[in-house]
Amino acid sequence: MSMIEAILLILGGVTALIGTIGCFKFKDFLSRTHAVSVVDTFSTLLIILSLIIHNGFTLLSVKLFLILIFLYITGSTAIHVLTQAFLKYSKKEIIK
Amino acid sequence: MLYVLNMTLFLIGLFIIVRESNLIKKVIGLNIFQSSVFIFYILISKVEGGVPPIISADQSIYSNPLPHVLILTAIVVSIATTSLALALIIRIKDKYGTIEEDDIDLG
Amino acid sequence: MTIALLYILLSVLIVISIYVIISRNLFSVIISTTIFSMVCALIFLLLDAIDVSLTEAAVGAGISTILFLSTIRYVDIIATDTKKSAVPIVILFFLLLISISILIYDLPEPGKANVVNNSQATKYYINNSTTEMGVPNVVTSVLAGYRGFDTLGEVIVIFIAGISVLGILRNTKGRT
Amino acid sequence: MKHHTVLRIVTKLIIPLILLFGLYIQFHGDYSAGGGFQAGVIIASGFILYNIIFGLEVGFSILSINMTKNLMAIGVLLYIAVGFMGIIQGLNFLEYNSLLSSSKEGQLLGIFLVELGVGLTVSNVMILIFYSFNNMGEKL
Repeated sequence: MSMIEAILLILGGVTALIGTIGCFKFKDFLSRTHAVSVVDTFSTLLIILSLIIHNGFTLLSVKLFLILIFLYITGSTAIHVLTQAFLKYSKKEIIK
Repeated sequence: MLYVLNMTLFLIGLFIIVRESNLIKKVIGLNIFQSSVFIFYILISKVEGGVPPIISADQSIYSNPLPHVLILTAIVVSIATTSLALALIIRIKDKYGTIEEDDIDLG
Repeated sequence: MTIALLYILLSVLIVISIYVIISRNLFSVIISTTIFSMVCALIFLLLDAIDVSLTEAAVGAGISTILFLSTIRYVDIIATDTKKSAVPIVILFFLLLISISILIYDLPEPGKANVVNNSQATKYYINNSTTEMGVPNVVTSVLAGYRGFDTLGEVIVIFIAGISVLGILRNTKGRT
Repeated sequence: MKHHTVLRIVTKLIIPLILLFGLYIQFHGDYSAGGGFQAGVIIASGFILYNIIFGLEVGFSILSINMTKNLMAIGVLLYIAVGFMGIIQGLNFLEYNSLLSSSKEGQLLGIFLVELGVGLTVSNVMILIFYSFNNMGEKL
């Protein structure tokens, strides 16, 4: 394992940890989702980039790249839907 | 020691089944109970230094595939039985108006 | 390293199941069950069972959550507290845990259980799967080939469960 | 969910990917992780996502309740039929050697057909259970 891969992997782990701490620290729902979504996007990019460099230019790297695209599409959509649901139902108190 | 943690999980599942009166939580307790049994099977199938049981030319030690097959089918059967239990819960709610075991009036 | 990770993950499972005992809100109980299934999938992956891990991730986190959430549309979302006392059950279970722990010391350490792998059937499956069937994945060849009769029974169980759900819910109004 | 534009577009985008991944798991199960059980569950989750987003009426026009009932029975029957092919040719139940001229290819074809039957049954049972939970009463 080369130096670059290790640095990328550690950076990815640290950013994911920061996002999780933010999810627990913030008081407001919207700032919590903001912390999680922004940091999540960056940490997945770093971790998968490190794995792609580790594997070189093979079929496995292409699969990892497809996983990255899929995670970007579904993750951002999930956060969007959560926020929409919060804006719609926050006054009605659906979950007590 | 791993087995002791696993058995703690087993007993927590049994505890939920025995004590809770809400039927949905009982079903979730049953799921936890089943999961602990699955983990026990997979734990004893691990072989040190082994790889997943897909035959390749440059490997000679593989983990034991037989428990994997048994648990693979057991997981899918467990979701089928869980859905049957949930259907029965909806029927009980329809008939008695509650899903708390203590409040069901059979009379 | 793997063993240390397994300890952490099993402790996470125990914490989640204690949360299931404490919480009264069925919605959060169901979401924590989803997390439980994902951690289970991670444990299976660490223990070399990749097929089982894939199944648990698809079934436990996908279909199971949808079915539970479909069910709590029809029932109250808050569970009432039980009147049963927990003390005798907890004492009984502690005794049971101690006795099981004593018995467990006879089992081999995880990973060193050559006892299981030495069985004749497993050896036969691993040695002959590629030459007899041309299938490198031993789990598939055992599932559909060597133990095909077993799998037939499992498929029929799933089929009957589907029919039974249909039969039960056909006469139900489903009042919310 | 008529007004969720983002959700509808993303669903249209990823449902083909989910179904493609399910088919990959089904037909590549001989060489990597996978098989009929997993593929059935993944394909069923794709259909369930479609039904949640676009409504059950639109879902019924693609895969009706009667169709799921028939398909799940066809899966079990396919499995049993492969088993009886052995008996017809004088061998044991579920012995795949006789399906083709060479024994190894016969085994491969047998495993392929059996996994196909398992996948059909599991996916349609899961879809049928989802339909039953959300559409009760006389319509079933």
